[in-house]
Amino acid sequence: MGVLLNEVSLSYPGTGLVIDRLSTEIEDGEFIAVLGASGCGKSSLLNMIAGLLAPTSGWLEVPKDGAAFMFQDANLLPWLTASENVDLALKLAGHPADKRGARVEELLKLVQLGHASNKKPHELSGGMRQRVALARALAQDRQVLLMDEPFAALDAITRDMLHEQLRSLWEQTGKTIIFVTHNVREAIRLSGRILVLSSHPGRILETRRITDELRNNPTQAAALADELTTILRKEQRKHELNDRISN
Amino acid sequence: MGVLLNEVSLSYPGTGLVIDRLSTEIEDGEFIAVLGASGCGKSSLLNMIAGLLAPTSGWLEVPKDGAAFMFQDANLLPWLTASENVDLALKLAGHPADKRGARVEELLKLVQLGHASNKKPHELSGGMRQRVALARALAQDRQVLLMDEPFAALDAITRDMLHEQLRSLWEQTGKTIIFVTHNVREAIRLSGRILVLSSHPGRILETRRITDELRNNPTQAAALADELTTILRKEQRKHELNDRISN
Amino acid sequence: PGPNEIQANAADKGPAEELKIGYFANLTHAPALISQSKGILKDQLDSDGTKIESQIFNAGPAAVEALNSGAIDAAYLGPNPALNSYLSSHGESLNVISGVAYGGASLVVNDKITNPEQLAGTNLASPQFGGTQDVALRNYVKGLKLSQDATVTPSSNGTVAQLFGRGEIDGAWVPEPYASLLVEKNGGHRLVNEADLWPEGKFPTTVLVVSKDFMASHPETVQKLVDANTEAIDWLNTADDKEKLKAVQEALAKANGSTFDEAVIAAALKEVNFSSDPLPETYQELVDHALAVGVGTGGDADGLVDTRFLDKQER
Amino acid sequence: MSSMTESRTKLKPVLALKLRPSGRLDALVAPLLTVVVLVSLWQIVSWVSPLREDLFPGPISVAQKLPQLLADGSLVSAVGNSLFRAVSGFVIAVVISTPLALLLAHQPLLRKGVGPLVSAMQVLPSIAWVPAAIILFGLSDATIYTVLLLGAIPSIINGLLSGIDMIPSQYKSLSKVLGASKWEHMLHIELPAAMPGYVAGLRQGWAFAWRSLMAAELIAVGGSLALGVGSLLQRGRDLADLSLVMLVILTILLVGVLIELAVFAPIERKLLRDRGMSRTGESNG
Amino acid sequence: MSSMTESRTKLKPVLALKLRPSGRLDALVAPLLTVVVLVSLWQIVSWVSPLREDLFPGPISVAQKLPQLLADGSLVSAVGNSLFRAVSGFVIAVVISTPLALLLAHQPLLRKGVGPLVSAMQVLPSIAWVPAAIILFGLSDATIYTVLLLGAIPSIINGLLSGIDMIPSQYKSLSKVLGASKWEHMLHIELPAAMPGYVAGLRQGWAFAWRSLMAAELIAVGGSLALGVGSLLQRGRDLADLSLVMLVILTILLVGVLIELAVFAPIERKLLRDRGMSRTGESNG
Ligand SMILES: Nc1ncnc2c1ncn2[C@@H]1O[C@H](COP(=O)(O)OP(=O)(O)OP(=O)(O)O)[C@@H](O)[C@H]1O
Ligand SMILES: Nc1ncnc2c1ncn2[C@@H]1O[C@H](COP(=O)(O)OP(=O)(O)OP(=O)(O)O)[C@@H](O)[C@H]1O
Ligand SMILES: [Mg+2]
Ligand SMILES: [Mg+2]
Repeated sequence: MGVLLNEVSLSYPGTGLVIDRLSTEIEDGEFIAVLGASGCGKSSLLNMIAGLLAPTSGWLEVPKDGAAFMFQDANLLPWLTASENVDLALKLAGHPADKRGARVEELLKLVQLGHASNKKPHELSGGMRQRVALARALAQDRQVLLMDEPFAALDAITRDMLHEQLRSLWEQTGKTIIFVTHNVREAIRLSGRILVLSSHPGRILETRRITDELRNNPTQAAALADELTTILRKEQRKHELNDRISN
Repeated sequence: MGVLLNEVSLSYPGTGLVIDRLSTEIEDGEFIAVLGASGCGKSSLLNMIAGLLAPTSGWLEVPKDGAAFMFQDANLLPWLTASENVDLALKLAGHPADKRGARVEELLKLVQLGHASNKKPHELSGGMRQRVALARALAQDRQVLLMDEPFAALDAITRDMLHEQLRSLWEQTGKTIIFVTHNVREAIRLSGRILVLSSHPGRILETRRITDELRNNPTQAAALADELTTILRKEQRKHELNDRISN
Repeated sequence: PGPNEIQANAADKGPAEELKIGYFANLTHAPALISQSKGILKDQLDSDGTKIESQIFNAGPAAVEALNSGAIDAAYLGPNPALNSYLSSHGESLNVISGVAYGGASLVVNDKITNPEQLAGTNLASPQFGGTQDVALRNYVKGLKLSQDATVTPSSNGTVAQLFGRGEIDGAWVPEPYASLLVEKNGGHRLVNEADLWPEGKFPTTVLVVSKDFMASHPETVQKLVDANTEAIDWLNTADDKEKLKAVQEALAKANGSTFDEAVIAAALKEVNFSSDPLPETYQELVDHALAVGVGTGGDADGLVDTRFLDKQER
Repeated sequence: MSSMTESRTKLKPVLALKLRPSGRLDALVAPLLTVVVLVSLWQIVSWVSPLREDLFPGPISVAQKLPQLLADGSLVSAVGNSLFRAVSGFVIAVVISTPLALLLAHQPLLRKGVGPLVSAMQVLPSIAWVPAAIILFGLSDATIYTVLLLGAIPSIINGLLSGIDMIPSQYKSLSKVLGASKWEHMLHIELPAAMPGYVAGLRQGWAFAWRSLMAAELIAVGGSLALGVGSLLQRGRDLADLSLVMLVILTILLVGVLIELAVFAPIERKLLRDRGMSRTGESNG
Repeated sequence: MSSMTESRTKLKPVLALKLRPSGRLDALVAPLLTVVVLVSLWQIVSWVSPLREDLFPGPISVAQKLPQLLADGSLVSAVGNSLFRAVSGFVIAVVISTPLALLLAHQPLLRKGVGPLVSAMQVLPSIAWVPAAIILFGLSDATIYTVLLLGAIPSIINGLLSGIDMIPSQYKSLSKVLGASKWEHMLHIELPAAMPGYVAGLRQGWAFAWRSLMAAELIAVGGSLALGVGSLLQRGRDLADLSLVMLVILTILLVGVLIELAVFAPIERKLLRDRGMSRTGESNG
């Protein structure tokens, strides 16, 4: 029930290749982090896995029931309250009405929004909206969970807490999680494998397995973080040079 | 030309106090970072300073020509390209047409989007949109610059680069900058003073001055970061307890 | 009996259960109004148990459409809508079975115009394109061979009065009571009375038509309708002026809340004659006039008028 | 503390907002005031105007017409009949157009083929349908409803279609991700998201329905067809009775204002408030 | 590599999209096809129908009417006259309504007072204005334009107003932060942001304009006023000539379809594409 990408390429009308012949196999139950510069094609990749975007060439194999997706912007429906937004996901997943109420409450508590369940999206702060979106993504309860910068708008403390929740959810359910982040440390802390993407076009620049041992060893973790940052910085610098030459 | 807040309180219709008698004086040319848990009222505070929201009680004094504001969501106009979005800010600030072109290009280059100037917002990635919003905020060229989590959607490398740009801009222009961030280290790295807000209601929990000396001393900086994190964590825990009791 | 009648008898289904009849709330439809308000038609039909449903129209086209759809069986109409429908259906839609009113249309002009030559270059109105008065006006103007053409603008009766009152048009060829309204209320005078242009002053203004289908199925009922019409006309022609005026006023007010005042109606009643004579010989002339002034496509009006019910009456 | 200079501005609580009379009241008082002003103007103009009374009746002479029409009950029953037809016809039109619009929205080829025709039907004047309707349905309410429906349906379809077109594509992605079936997508995402455009279309559809009704009511009265406001208007024109015409116009306007204030404005206000927006100048509290 | 089982799905490039004929062509072919299908149906029904030829003319007998009308030039000149009046009137209506709508949007009290009246005026049938227009302007094009404008203006105002109401409040904040004056706000933010709703309103406004024109053209059928399509339609009814009525209806539909395909659809498509949306079923490439 993992995800398989085979020579997947993508370009938008009028752009060059955004993703270039990307291949990788993500096994069932893996926890993958995707790192890469802004605009390198991470969201596009998730969109393809979610089936929202067809590749320009190549193919992907995904579980037939699709994937739960937490969008980069919260993408809440503005006419529904926080709890109705979460409830909708449960309803569309076919849960009966009488069981949904308790689950919605539970999920909102999980993201620490028990008190805001009756608020409309426009009455929520940016971070609260993101957490509602997280609750909704969890409500979908699919085997594959795609998350596009799920914690970007959150403060460090809330983020820490949600990290723990996510980790324990993964351990309990054995979901396949693919999440995009800008935070190298977050990637090391949570994932079992990190994919680093290059940009223009997006290819896999680097793959790193994260063992529990490495994760729990601050020195090693810090070293890996430094190393990945250096890789990313080098990649970025290359582009700056290209830019300067082409301009 | 700074900003003065006097016993400013705010509540939305149907909410309790979001901000409670907050008073502070921000001097001309100060670089202030605002930290606080998600939903504590940081964006609301900036909205009041920008004059978009009237306080429920108390008063503020701000420069008459208002403040440049970079919103938490990019808030780009979807029918304009990246460069037109930036250009609009210049146009509305009264710059003549013939001088704007070059300035727009310069600003987009500054945020490393020289190549994307003709793209519409829906053709940009999340981080790219945020950078266009940053370019637009800089285009406004007011004495006071308000920024609501300006770098949240950016990767570490781009963020680093923009930190430097912002610092040097501040040094050159002597603007008053008030920026909201979730990143304690970012706050220490950039600002001259950090305000930590409590939540429900938002009050100033802690004020810290950051000297250049502290900033450039990694150990001291790390210690301060830890200390602030602890303060924030304690505040958060208090609420959790309250939540658990009230539920 | 003629071939027509044999065919009709073949489909005879006896008296109808219901007679649906349409007319306008116009002065020239007075026999219909009187026949309703005095219960003349009802008395005629009661013996057969035929019920009456009456429908008030604003204009001929809708009445003809209703007749064609079977929504009404008989109607009081101007001769031109009847003629137009007869021609376009190649004689299949309806027949004129009796006359109702003749005369009562005039060219009313403002006081600056005193003789027909002065119509050159004027702006004249008629109530309806291709209608009886419209054709008459066009024909008349054509016959004058004016140095400069007069414009003919068809517009509805009410609008014509408004336009004349405002001086937008110099004259109008309209039926009663609008001609009288222009004279009594708007300072116009009759330059031409249409009656002067026809032999004996007789030209149809309103006729009674019935759909061919209905006529074939229920000749008895049609006969009673014609009888009632004649009775109403007789009443109108014998009643004294005051009584007549009162009855017509009341019937009009009941039908559409008419607010024309007495002077107008009284003047109009003097201009209109009621008669069951369908004036069969005039129709071909109407068609030819219309064709001559470029309205419609012409055709043969033969067989439009079916006088067999009137003929039976005389026996 | 720095003193106020002209280059600084002091932001204070907006008390004015709280002191203002309630918006609800305003919403009734303001139109009433407008009407009073307009009527006074009209009276003045009619005094000043050199036109004859019967060509340009003033408000007083129009008002004098009222008792008579009220006495014989024709005005009240005409308004009642027309309103009943318009409302029931409009409801039918909504029930028919909504699924049609959804169908068009989800069948691209059908939309390409039929969509332009729907827009074209909007420009077809109502009387164009009258002959066909009479021939099909005779002089019955069915004829009137046919004309009304053919007037209102295209407009509502277009309203909903343009509402649906304006749905941000991210909602469509969401619906796909949540695994909504086509029906669920329509019900839970498409319809609510298109609501503001839809209501704008409904308002226009109502206008079309009412105007088509007026045209249909000119066909005939009495017998099988009850008197409506349209017939009354035509009667005024036929009798060259401008006071009656004005009275009917005022009645129609009154009905229009009431429907707007009682139905469309509150719906729109609620929809906007639900989305954190507000009609210009109204606070969304 | 895992083999395909029924619980997995393979996502591949959507080649179909590229093989499809161009959308532009489709947009012409599909309506044409619809018309062909409808006309064939009509012919068949007219063969089968028991109704007399003059009551239900088939396409052939309608077509036979055409040469005559083309020969005397009346159809072409009527369409020309009406189209000229409608287009010029519509342009005037847009020019008048746009600032009025902006004014209403920015003057809350005015809007509360006049807004409901504007909506009510939408439901006033065009012929209601005829007597008044005649009093003011007599039998001139001015009368026709008055009726047309009074029909179209309220609808366009309402369209723009509801477009403006739906502007997300964050754009208003942006405009305030950028220091836009009221004018700049209208020009640079309000109008473009309200554009989709505005265009929907314009389409309805065009329908109102054209239909009001038809009603106005009935005031006088030819004569001192140039013959229009509305007059021609009435002439068909007056002469009990349903072939002529049908022909005029078809002409009006054709004009409507052409205006839709040539004006409104492209504008709407561009607006939506600019915002990264697309009409349902069309790809926004
Ligand atoms: N329009 C509104 N109506 C009602 N409540 C609101 C509204 N806007 C914000 N709030 C409430 O005010 C509080 C503060 O919101 P604010 O957006 O200022 O938070 P924040 O500190 O910026 O949070 P974040 O870091 O998540 O962006 C939240 O509890 C939110 O629910
Ligand atoms: N609809 C579109 N049309 C054209 N180009 C697009 C479109 N969507 C994305 N792009 C381009 O594709 C590239 C990748 O975008 P994507 O959103 O996948 O980036 P990302 O890695 O998620 O970036 P970020 O970290 O900033 O969110 C960008 O250069 C962007 O400009
Ligand atoms: Mg992204
Ligand atoms: Mg915020």
